[in-house]
Amino acid sequence: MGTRIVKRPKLSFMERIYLGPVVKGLGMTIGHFFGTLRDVFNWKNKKTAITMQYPEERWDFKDNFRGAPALVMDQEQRGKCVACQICEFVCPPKAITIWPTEFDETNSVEKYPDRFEIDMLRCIYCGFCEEACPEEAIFLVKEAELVHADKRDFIHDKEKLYEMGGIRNDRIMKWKNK
Amino acid sequence: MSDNGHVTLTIDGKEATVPAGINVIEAAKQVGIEVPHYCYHPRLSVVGNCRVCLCEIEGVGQLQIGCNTLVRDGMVVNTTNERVSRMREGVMEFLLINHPLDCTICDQAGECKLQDYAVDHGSGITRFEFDKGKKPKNISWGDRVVFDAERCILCTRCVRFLDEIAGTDEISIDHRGEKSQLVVRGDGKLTSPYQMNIIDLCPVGALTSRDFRFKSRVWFMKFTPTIDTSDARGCNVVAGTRDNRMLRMVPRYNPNVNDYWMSDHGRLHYAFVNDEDRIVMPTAGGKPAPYPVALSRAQAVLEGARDEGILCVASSYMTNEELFALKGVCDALGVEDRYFLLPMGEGDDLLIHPEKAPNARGCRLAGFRDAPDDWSSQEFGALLYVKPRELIELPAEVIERCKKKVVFSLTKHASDVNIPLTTWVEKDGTMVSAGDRVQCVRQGMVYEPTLLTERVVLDRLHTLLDPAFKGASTAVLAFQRMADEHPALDGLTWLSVGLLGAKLNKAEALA
Amino acid sequence: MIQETRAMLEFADDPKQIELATYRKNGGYDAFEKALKEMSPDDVTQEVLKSGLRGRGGAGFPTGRKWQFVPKGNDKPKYIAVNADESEPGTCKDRVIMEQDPHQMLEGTLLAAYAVGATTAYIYIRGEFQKSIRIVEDAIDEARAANLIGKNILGTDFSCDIWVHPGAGAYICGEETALLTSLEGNRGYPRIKPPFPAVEGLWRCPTVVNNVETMACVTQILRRGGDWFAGLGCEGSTGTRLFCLSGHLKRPGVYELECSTDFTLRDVIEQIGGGTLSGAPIQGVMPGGSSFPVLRADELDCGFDIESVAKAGSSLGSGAIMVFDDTVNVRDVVLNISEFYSHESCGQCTPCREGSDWVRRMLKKFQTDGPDEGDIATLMDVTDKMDGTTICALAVAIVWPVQSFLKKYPEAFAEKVTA
Amino acid sequence: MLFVDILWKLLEIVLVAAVALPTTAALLVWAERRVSAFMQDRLGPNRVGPAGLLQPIADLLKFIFKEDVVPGHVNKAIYILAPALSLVPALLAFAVVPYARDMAILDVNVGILYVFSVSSIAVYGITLGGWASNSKYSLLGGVRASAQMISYELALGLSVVPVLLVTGETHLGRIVEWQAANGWLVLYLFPAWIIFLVSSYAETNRLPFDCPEAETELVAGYHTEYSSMKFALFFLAEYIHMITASALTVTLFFGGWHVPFFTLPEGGWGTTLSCLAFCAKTGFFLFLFIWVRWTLPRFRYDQLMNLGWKILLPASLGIIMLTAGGVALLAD
Repeated sequence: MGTRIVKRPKLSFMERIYLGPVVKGLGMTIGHFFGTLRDVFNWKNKKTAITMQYPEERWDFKDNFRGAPALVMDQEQRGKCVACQICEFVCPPKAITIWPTEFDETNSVEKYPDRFEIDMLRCIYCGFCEEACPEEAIFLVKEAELVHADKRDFIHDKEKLYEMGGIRNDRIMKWKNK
Repeated sequence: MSDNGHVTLTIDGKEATVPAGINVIEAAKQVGIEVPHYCYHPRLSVVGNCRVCLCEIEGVGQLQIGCNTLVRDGMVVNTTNERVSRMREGVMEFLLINHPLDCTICDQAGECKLQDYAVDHGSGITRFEFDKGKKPKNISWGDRVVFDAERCILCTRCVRFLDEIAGTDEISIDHRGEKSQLVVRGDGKLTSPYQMNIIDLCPVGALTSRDFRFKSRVWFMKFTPTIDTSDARGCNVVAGTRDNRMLRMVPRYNPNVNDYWMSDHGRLHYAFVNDEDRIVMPTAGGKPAPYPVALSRAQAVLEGARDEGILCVASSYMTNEELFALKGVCDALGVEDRYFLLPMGEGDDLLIHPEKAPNARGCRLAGFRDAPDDWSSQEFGALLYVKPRELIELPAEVIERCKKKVVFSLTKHASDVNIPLTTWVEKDGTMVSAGDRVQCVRQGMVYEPTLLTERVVLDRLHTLLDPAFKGASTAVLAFQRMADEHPALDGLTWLSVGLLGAKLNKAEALA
Repeated sequence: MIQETRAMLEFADDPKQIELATYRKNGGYDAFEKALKEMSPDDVTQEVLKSGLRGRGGAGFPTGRKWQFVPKGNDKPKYIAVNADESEPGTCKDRVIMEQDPHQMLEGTLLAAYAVGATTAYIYIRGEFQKSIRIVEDAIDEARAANLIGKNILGTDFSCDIWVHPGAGAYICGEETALLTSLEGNRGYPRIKPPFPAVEGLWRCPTVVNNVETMACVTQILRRGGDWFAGLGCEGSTGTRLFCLSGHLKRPGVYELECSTDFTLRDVIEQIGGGTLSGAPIQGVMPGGSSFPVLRADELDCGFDIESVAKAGSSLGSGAIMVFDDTVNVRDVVLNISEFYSHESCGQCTPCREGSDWVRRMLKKFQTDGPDEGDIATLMDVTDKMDGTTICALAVAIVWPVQSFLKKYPEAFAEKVTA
Repeated sequence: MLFVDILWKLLEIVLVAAVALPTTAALLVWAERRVSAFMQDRLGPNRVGPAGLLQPIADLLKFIFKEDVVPGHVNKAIYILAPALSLVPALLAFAVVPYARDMAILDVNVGILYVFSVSSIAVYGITLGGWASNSKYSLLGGVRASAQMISYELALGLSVVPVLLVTGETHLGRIVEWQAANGWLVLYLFPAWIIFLVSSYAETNRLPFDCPEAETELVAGYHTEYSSMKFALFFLAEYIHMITASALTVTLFFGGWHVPFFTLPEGGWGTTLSCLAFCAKTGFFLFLFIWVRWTLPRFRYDQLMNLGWKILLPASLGIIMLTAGGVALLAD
């Protein structure tokens, strides 16, 4: 490694006096200043301000947005989860815990989660659970703002998860054709 | 060349010398090649209906099934070439076309041969575009076995097990062709005391255990090789635990004891391990006390009763190490009356043993005497009692005749000092099973982190009584110390006992 | 003009032939008596070997060789099982013998029992053949009364009893090992071979399983001599055979013919069967029953013997020559065949149990909708994987006709069916 | 002096020092955040009150309610004294500024000298704050502040000398009146104004000369260890310094309360208008402070010293010579 000497460009007098660029810089910032000011007064409907006014304006999440995981129900409002525990297995931070149980013998579907908990303080929104779910029962919904005053509220239980997930119209229906 | 009843053959280019009379699957196993199979089982007759063990035998035109092809000298077997794998892929495809996509709710998932072979030998895609066949699901075959006809691949292992091993011949096949379905004769409920073995035998999830059903996926579980302690047979088992709770036991192959099987009674004999009522802290005078407090109280009780005599009653559920630790305590106190309790029941010719406790022989080895049928009306200053976990108890009047009591028990027991017991899956140790075999139990879980095993507790008590005494730090060392002391264990080491157990040296000493 | 050579059917047209007296008057049981008194068991086997008789059940295994496989000097009892479970579509020859000349079969059975040293013979008759069962049972009673069956037959040391066992209606019980399992009282499941029945058959004892027609041939061989039998027909297909002509023919029926390379399969169909009933051109022929490959109309000019037909790509099998003219839809034919076999699959081996039904469903789809792209290749691959991967040959009985129909009538499966 | 006059003076002091200046400073904080946001295409705080105008009050509440941490390792007395020492001179300096026609809290002859002497004290607050915090960041910030202020004090002082030369006055009110009569001084002394402006930025520790704070190097410089109201006092002091500096610039170079091309009416209305004119001009320079801050990057410390000693000092000396020469020539 040799040393390379970088030659500094020789500055002209005007450059050295520095005032010119200062004025230029001031011109630029004031331009933006007035641009944004114009936005505030809604003048000419041209947008300079790029920031979003969050609670009023919200980001339009894309469909593949990875928000909080939630459980979904089929068209007949029955939970799709069969408590196979694969999500529990793949979950990298071990945020998911499932307690499976079974229906009585007369039911066409044998297994369902008795309790299903996702600890949102552990969840890293990786989407592995959605990826792994063979029943298409767990999805990362567009819910990203989880605010609770109590830590325990961050453990989403089955009811909360189904409430968040809602109904999903889908081909896969474990209750049908069984 | 063949000699001494051995033949030499080539399997996948590997030369192997194997005993004559075995089949290609077993021969391949000996050279470390796994030939997939469903219907074949080493202890059941060969029916050759799954067709997944197809191998190419050079010189034979058609592919042959490995289970029904006996090795011959000079035979050249291919188990993996293109022709074999194509046909095997075909068989896997046939097996899977009508198999329901139940892996999500199937208890077998994770230890399912169909999954394993589908990954290893299947094509990974399906060309079957029709609706899968429908068969009844979730059929109860009595209160232990649940049957799912859709998942069944009709390997007939269960049929043959009940016919050939258990001898009850309860299952048969109804209908034919793709409608074939297993049925249980009579009222559709199994009666065999060995029926749950068919759950292990079932290579797929068609037969599941009512007891273990949906409790846990197997990949979350921890498996510990240990033995069954429901009777003196000491069937080798694998105990499955999760989150420090015992979930199931399945038999572990040991040709000298239980082969591949175990009785249902032994298999279901673990509920007390997870019992919520178990005590997790010693009590002294009815109040919770940490171990040191409880032990010094026990020391005071026992030493105070030395003159009036102490009755020591051991449990035949204890390990040898614990029994020797108890023996040490008795020696230090000069206890004369040392007995143990042994529950008896019914036995059969196969695996069920009439002695319903695992270690009566160990008790005798440690110098405890069988409890008399009628206890003398002698009064004692103190009772040192390790309570057997079930089936048998010391008669109440005997307990009453002792002024003070130090009791080890699983659940609460009225006494001056009550010390919690641990179960056999919570500790390492050895037991002496029927046939005078020394076998190991191994720790698979911890019921409560604060619990100490009886061996440690008794050794500490011994140290309190005799400050010169120093207990062994681990069960392995305790066993070694015991083996050095006792002629019947002479020459045995923890390693030589190993997974399959070892015979006692001087068995007659125990008779 | 091809002529029938009647040996087995010589007296079949006589309704009295089923009676022992008539049968004896026509020379019946003479050969048996002669063999019993003058020949050793080995001589009988040698005579059959000399005749070149091949099993008439379809596989064509030399009968004498099969008998030789029975281990000698074994103190286990030995058995004869006569396979009269004639269930193959298109085959109806055994029934003719049983119903019109039952003693001929019984005599052959006794000869075979004498040759291998068996003391018991079972005739496993298809359950639906109620008339055959009755006639054969009557014939056995008559023969037993005449001391031709039973203890110390005709005053010799040889004892042999014959029992009729009606089947319960499963096609698979015509397979020899399944027949034995069924005889034992179990589900008619074929068994894995080895061990072969001749070594370990009925109740794990040596057992010879032969077809009804084979037994009738044995009678003829011993009656007229092995040389006479070998002199009929042609090399590899000696003696006479019963052929069941069926399908769209003017004169369907059972005919006793010699095999020959001098005339062709087409000649037989046209001269014996009289050509198609409607006069429409022949579309295809299944020369060995429904379980063997089909021959197109232009492939019929092959010699009329086992080797020639095999060279043409099919087999004479059990001699059931089924002819269909061009008025039928090939898709219906092949679907019908696959429906039969998938219905009759015993369900033991995976490829047959699952594959037969899959094939049936694919062919059903071909028939109603026509194949999608790649379907034909899938079907060929699936049937390939059923071929030779099962215990018995029932899977093959699906594979061969289906594959041959797909290969030989590609135009019939070329396009989708439009409503 | 009449009792009423004393009362009036006291009221004036209270109004200016306790109401007007802090309020302006608070508004300035708000303006700083809004303007900087606008220049960065953001909107800035607009939640509290209309257009976020109540944000400074929210900030103040926050400062009040925050925990007042006094680190254990500080020199407690000086640590507490320093913020006050920083704020008081800023308020004092404003006393002589004529914020309207004939209006100033303190009417002294040597106004300009008073300003320099008082504002020089401000450096103690910062230096002592830095030193008393007993932390390396704070100490470095304090050292830098004292060195920087001493350096630029020179240029600042020298750049005012031409004003004195031209007007011949040290009374700020009369300097303004001179300008009202003869035209704004910036027209005569443009280079001196430039030097004054640059130096005043340096004196108030504003960008591009905020080396004493220099977040990226010194965390927060001299007030690293300060929190709650003590930090708020430093904060306030900085903004009041800005106001004072702007007011002085207006007074010395931009005609103070004078409105060009317009004759102020006599009486109360004229005074009010003059005050508004003064406020408007000061407002512009305050805006300039903010504007410059969000435009120019911070000088490196050696560049800062170079600029002060090697350029501004000689330049201001040169300007004095020229002005003196010019005044001498024109006087003749």
